[in-house]
Amino acid sequence: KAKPNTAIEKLTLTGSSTVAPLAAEIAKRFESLYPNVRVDVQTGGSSRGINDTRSGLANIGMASRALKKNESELFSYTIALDGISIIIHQANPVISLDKQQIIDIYTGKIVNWQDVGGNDAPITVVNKAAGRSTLELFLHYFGLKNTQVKPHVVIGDNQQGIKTVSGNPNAIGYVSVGSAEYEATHNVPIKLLPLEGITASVENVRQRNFPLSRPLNLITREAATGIAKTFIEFARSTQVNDLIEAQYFVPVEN
Amino acid sequence: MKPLLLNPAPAENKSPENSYTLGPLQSGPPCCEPKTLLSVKNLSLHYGDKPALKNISLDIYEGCITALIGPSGCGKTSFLSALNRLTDMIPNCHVTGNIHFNDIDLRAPNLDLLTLRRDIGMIFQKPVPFPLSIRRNIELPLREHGINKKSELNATMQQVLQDVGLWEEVKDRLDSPAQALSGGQQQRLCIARALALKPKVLLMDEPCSALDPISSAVVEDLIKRLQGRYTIIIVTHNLAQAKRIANYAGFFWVSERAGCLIEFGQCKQIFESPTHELTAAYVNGSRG
Amino acid sequence: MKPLLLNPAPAENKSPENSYTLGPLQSGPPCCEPKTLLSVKNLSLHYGDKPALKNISLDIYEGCITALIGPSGCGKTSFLSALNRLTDMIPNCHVTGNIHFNDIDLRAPNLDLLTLRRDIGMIFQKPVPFPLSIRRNIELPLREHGINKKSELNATMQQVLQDVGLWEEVKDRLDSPAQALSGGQQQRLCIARALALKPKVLLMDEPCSALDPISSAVVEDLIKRLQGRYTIIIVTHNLAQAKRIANYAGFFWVSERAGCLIEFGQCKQIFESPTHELTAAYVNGSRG
Amino acid sequence: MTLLRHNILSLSKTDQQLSLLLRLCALISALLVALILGFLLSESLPILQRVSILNFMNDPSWHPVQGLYNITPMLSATLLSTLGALLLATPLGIASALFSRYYAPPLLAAWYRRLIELLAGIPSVVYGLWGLTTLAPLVAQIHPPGVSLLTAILVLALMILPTVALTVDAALLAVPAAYHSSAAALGLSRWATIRSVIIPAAHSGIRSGIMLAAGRAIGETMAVLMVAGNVVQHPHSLFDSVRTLTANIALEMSYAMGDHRVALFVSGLALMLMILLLVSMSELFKRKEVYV
Amino acid sequence: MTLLRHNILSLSKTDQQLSLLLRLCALISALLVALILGFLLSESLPILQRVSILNFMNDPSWHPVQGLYNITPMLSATLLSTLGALLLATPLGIASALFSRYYAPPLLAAWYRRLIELLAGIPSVVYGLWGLTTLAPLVAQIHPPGVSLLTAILVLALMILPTVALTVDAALLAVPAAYHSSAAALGLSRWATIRSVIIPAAHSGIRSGIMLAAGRAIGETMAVLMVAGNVVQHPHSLFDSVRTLTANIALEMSYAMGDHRVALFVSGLALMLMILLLVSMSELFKRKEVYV
Ligand SMILES: Nc1ncnc2c1ncn2[C@@H]1O[C@H](COP(=O)(O)OP(=O)(O)OP(=O)(O)O)[C@@H](O)[C@H]1O
Ligand SMILES: Nc1ncnc2c1ncn2[C@@H]1O[C@H](COP(=O)(O)OP(=O)(O)OP(=O)(O)O)[C@@H](O)[C@H]1O
Ligand SMILES: [Mg+2]
Ligand SMILES: [Mg+2]
Repeated sequence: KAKPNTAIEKLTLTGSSTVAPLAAEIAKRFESLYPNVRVDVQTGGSSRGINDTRSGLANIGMASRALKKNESELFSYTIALDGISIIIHQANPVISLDKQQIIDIYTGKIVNWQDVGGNDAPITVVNKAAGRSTLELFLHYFGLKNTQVKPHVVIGDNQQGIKTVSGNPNAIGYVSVGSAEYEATHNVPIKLLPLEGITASVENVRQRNFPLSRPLNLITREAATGIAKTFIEFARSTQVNDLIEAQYFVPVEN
Repeated sequence: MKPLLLNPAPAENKSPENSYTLGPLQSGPPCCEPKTLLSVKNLSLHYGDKPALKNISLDIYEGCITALIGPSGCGKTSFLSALNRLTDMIPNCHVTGNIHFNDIDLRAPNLDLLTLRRDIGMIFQKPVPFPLSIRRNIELPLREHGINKKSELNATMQQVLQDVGLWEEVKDRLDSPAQALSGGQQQRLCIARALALKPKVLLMDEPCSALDPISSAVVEDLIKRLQGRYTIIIVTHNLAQAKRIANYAGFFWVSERAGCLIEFGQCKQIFESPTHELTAAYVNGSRG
Repeated sequence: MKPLLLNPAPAENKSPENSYTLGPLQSGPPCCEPKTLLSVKNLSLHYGDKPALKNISLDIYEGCITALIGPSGCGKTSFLSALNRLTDMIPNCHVTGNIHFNDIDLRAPNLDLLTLRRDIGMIFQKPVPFPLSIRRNIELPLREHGINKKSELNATMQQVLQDVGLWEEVKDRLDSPAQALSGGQQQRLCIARALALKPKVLLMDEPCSALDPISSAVVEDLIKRLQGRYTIIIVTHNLAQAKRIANYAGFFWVSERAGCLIEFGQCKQIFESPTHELTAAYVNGSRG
Repeated sequence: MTLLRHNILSLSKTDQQLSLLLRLCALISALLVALILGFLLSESLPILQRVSILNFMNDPSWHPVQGLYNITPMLSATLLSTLGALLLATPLGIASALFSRYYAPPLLAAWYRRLIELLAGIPSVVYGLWGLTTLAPLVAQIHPPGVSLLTAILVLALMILPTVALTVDAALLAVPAAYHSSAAALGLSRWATIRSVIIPAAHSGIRSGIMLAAGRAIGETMAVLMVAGNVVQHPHSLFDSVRTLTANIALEMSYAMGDHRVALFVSGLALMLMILLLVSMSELFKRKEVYV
Repeated sequence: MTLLRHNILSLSKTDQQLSLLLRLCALISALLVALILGFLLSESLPILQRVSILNFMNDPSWHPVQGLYNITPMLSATLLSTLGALLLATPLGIASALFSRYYAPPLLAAWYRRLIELLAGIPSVVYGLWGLTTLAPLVAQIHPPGVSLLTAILVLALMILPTVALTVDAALLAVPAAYHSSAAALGLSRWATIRSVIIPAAHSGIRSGIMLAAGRAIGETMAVLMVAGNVVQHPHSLFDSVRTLTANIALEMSYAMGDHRVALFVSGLALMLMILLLVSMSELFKRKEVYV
């Protein structure tokens, strides 16, 4: 796509709102290294990223999940890992929930913390808005359909989720491990619940131990070439680890 | 005091000729024994730095009609406004001096202005009907002062409209906007509105200026009928009228850019044997 | 016509006594040979369904002063408004009949109203100074009609303010808001504002009603000086004044709830030998 | 009363040019509205050919990915939050204006007015953040989840309060001073003057203020998105989480594709229809204004 | 002129109760503003203890993750887009109001006013979508990338036009009819009447309208986010992509943490300061209003 003869080369990235801020930071650094390249990062969700890549609207797509079967003609490059952690309020005495309990809570079969060993208080279920890859990953892991989930609150992004849970002692929600861990260690009253006995932490995601995690991918239509290839290689290199960690994602270990 | 204006008009009063009667004349304090109701001492009034009135002192006698005359801009309106404290509402207006109303200090800062203004009614030089219907214009102040019975309201309205000679002209359009009335009709409506409250003192700022001779005569008759029961201060440019109706008269003049009271006394004396030459010139020079 | 009001006042005119002179009297068409300037035929006027004027026909003669008299609400203001087409601006007002001004059909739908209203000036019953300074109130219409020279504007302003006897009172506060003037001062300002445009016809709706005898005399003198050069229609409730200044007079009355013209003729005839008994009653019964 | 419009035929030359210019401006504005409406319609059309309008009313739920398009819960949420906010903000806004105009001492009034102007300029994100972190936990203490119809109403009311207050204030200022002195001379109390004379005289300004505020409340997105909870359901109480039409568009537009995307445009269209309804209703309201 | 406020001491009983009530309302409003300001301040404080205010002005760029916090590009973007929108919308809005009040035939005027009210109710998301899909490609044909300061100005202008138009319209309606007839009797053309009499008389309403519109333009988020392009840079031309402060908060708040997040709150505070400045400036503007 990139025209080699023009002085300025343009690279368009679209897709996951989880990856986009990271990609934008990487792009800024990339631009400072390659002054004749302009990288334009637009958000819009993983599906848009894949769609735009397919249609050629974007040079590179961003997706916060692995490619599905019907997308296998595309090429994906993992640049970082992200985990999803179940979070509850710090004041909540519950210390762990098993998979079935979480399913029952999210499908409205359990409506009171008493039934899972907590206080006598109604549960506030916080769900993500439809279409977010966090939601897709969550549903996929627990084998749920969105229509089955009976949320009390629907949120758009991680911060909204953390604020909602931290402001409501009886709420349960799920957000990125990175941001949850950061907030939990910075005086925000939330608590990360272990999953299948494994502590929800960045470290465990890095070790690829944590069951509810996902890759953050860059997608191309054909095997990356030219400036797109350079960008992808740059994004996967250790040169950007600080950026990845700054956003509480986990760099891939090459 | 018997509720004077609330007597429903007797049936025979409905004929146009005597539609503005007030019922039988009652005896008030006679005018020949003056009893001071309002006493003004050293009143001065400034708009910003500009003086408008300087050292006015006069007494208004109960039950009498006092006419104020003088050239345009000499402070007659300002004087009236000071009496019912409307001057409080003009941002840069400062008043000094004393005004007493039956021993009440009208310039006291904690005076109840609502009662004061109910007791001292005012009719403005430019009539200002509210943007409401004719009926509501009269009912509004009555309702605010606690009269809510429909029949009483209607009776009062009809009575005061008859008193000012407006009833026949508007009786079949009481619910149309008051602002669509002619100039003279608006003037009379505003007089009726003030009358409805039966104030003790009535300040009238040129009540007949927009009126034709017939309506003017009606209002003049009305004022004379009120004499003895109401205390009336009337600003008028019609010297003949002042001579006809007033018991006392005050003559204002502008000297050194501020209004001052040149002469005050019995009406007859002011017009027939003025002591001050300015007064003499003014009352004679007029072609009124 | 010589620019009459633009002559800067001679220095000796600045003394207060004759500050309202108009310069030497010029001869206009004499009033004894009446030449019709405005001819009104079968004029009727309705507000919504309500008739306000019915079948008015009269001629206004050039250079003469025509007085209109009649009781309140008889349609005098409505009649004046029809002449300069201000009735167009009242949403539910319908006019029928003919008005001709020097053979121009004033009711023609494509008439240039701006020129019409410049030629036929009007002074309202209630003075309405604009929310501007005194100076701007007078300059605004002048500027709009193409006079922009500072010196010319100032000269005209001074002249017209002197003409109405307001100059001495306001000359040191020309830039203060016009709405802070007294009632009579506002009235005179509005007269001055209309005079500044030197209209051919001047419609005056009770120009002296808010004026004290002195200012009233000034304005009356002014009107008489304008006679012969301007054509003036004046509505007045002061019959004595009408008698003093008018050449012709028309008497309006309300019959069957609509205003109609009872009698029209030479002023002298109307006041001294009225043909209609209503007129006789009105001109004699008044105590004006 | 609009007086000048009756003599359209007699315009001076400047006036004629100006009239033309204004007509052009007006035409442009009209065209732009038409364009936006056309845009919404053209984007909505594809689905309306396949899915009946009734589906948007009768489908069991809003799950556009599964082809279920019931937008009525969001319509009711939008309507309720707007109405609630108006119910709160209109009296408060009018009270604010009355306070600063007629009851406060001049200096306080000036400061107070500045405060309200400041309130008018606070961006919706800030309102949203404040609502989410401060207001929602408070509401949650009464009844979880905290983010709810009530929270949305409160935040919206706060946002539109300055709109009402400033418009009404301007309208009050335009009321002729003579009404005040006439009323005072009749011994009317300040409140009676305001209620019976000033408010009728300033009626149209107040109506404008409410219209503007309603428009802003209906159209507000960011703040509501943060504090309303965004669950698609007909609320049964003030403490239920709801999703407004605008929040729905903002939440889902970024990833919606195909029919889902089109369905979002349909909800935009529904919003416009609602506003049209509101405008017409307010016209009816105006007609009733008589001299009583 | 506010006449009634000078006799504060003499209130009837209803008036006293009412005065109390209004004072309470006013206090509540004031408290809420204080709360929001306090909220912003308390959220901003942590960083202001570590990073000097000057950093927000002098840092080489806005890279909060790297500790670079220059918000001036976003300040200038906000300022420019607001000013641009006001420059377009104020004359158009006033023209709209004048047209519908004085130049349009009554029926057309009524319809036109309804149209403007409709425009006032279109939600910002719809404006944003329209701007993105219709306007931006048009702008891109003149100069890529299409999403730019110009697009933002155009969309904002369209959004605030009804605010100006409706407020001014209400103010015009409140001008006493006697001014119209007096002016007409002096042979003033309609335009002269409007310019020299009506506009001065309706001055405060017009000012209110502009203030409200400015507030809305500064605070608008969604629409600007969609059409401004969001590149953090001082624009060198109208076609440059820019990021406003509100867009910045909306974009980054969702993932910002630690100092970055606090920096966003600081930019919210900067926004409020800007509005304060604007309000004070408009006060100055008011002071100059004299009788000339
Ligand atoms: N805008 C209006 N709408 C409806 N009726 C009106 C309107 N203006 C005047 N009228 C009515 O038309 C009649 C004539 O009014 P007009 O103002 O012409 O009287 P006028 O002779 O000037 O009286 P005045 O001497 O009191 O000024 C009156 O009955 C009045 O109530
Ligand atoms: N609100 C005001 N601000 C400043 N000056 C004023 C104000 N009202 C009146 N004045 C001035 O004060 C003086 C007295 O005014 P006032 O209205 O009392 O006169 P008046 O005797 O009623 O005159 P008129 O007979 O013309 O009504 C005048 O010179 C007037 O210009
Ligand atoms: Mg006076
Ligand atoms: Mg009249």
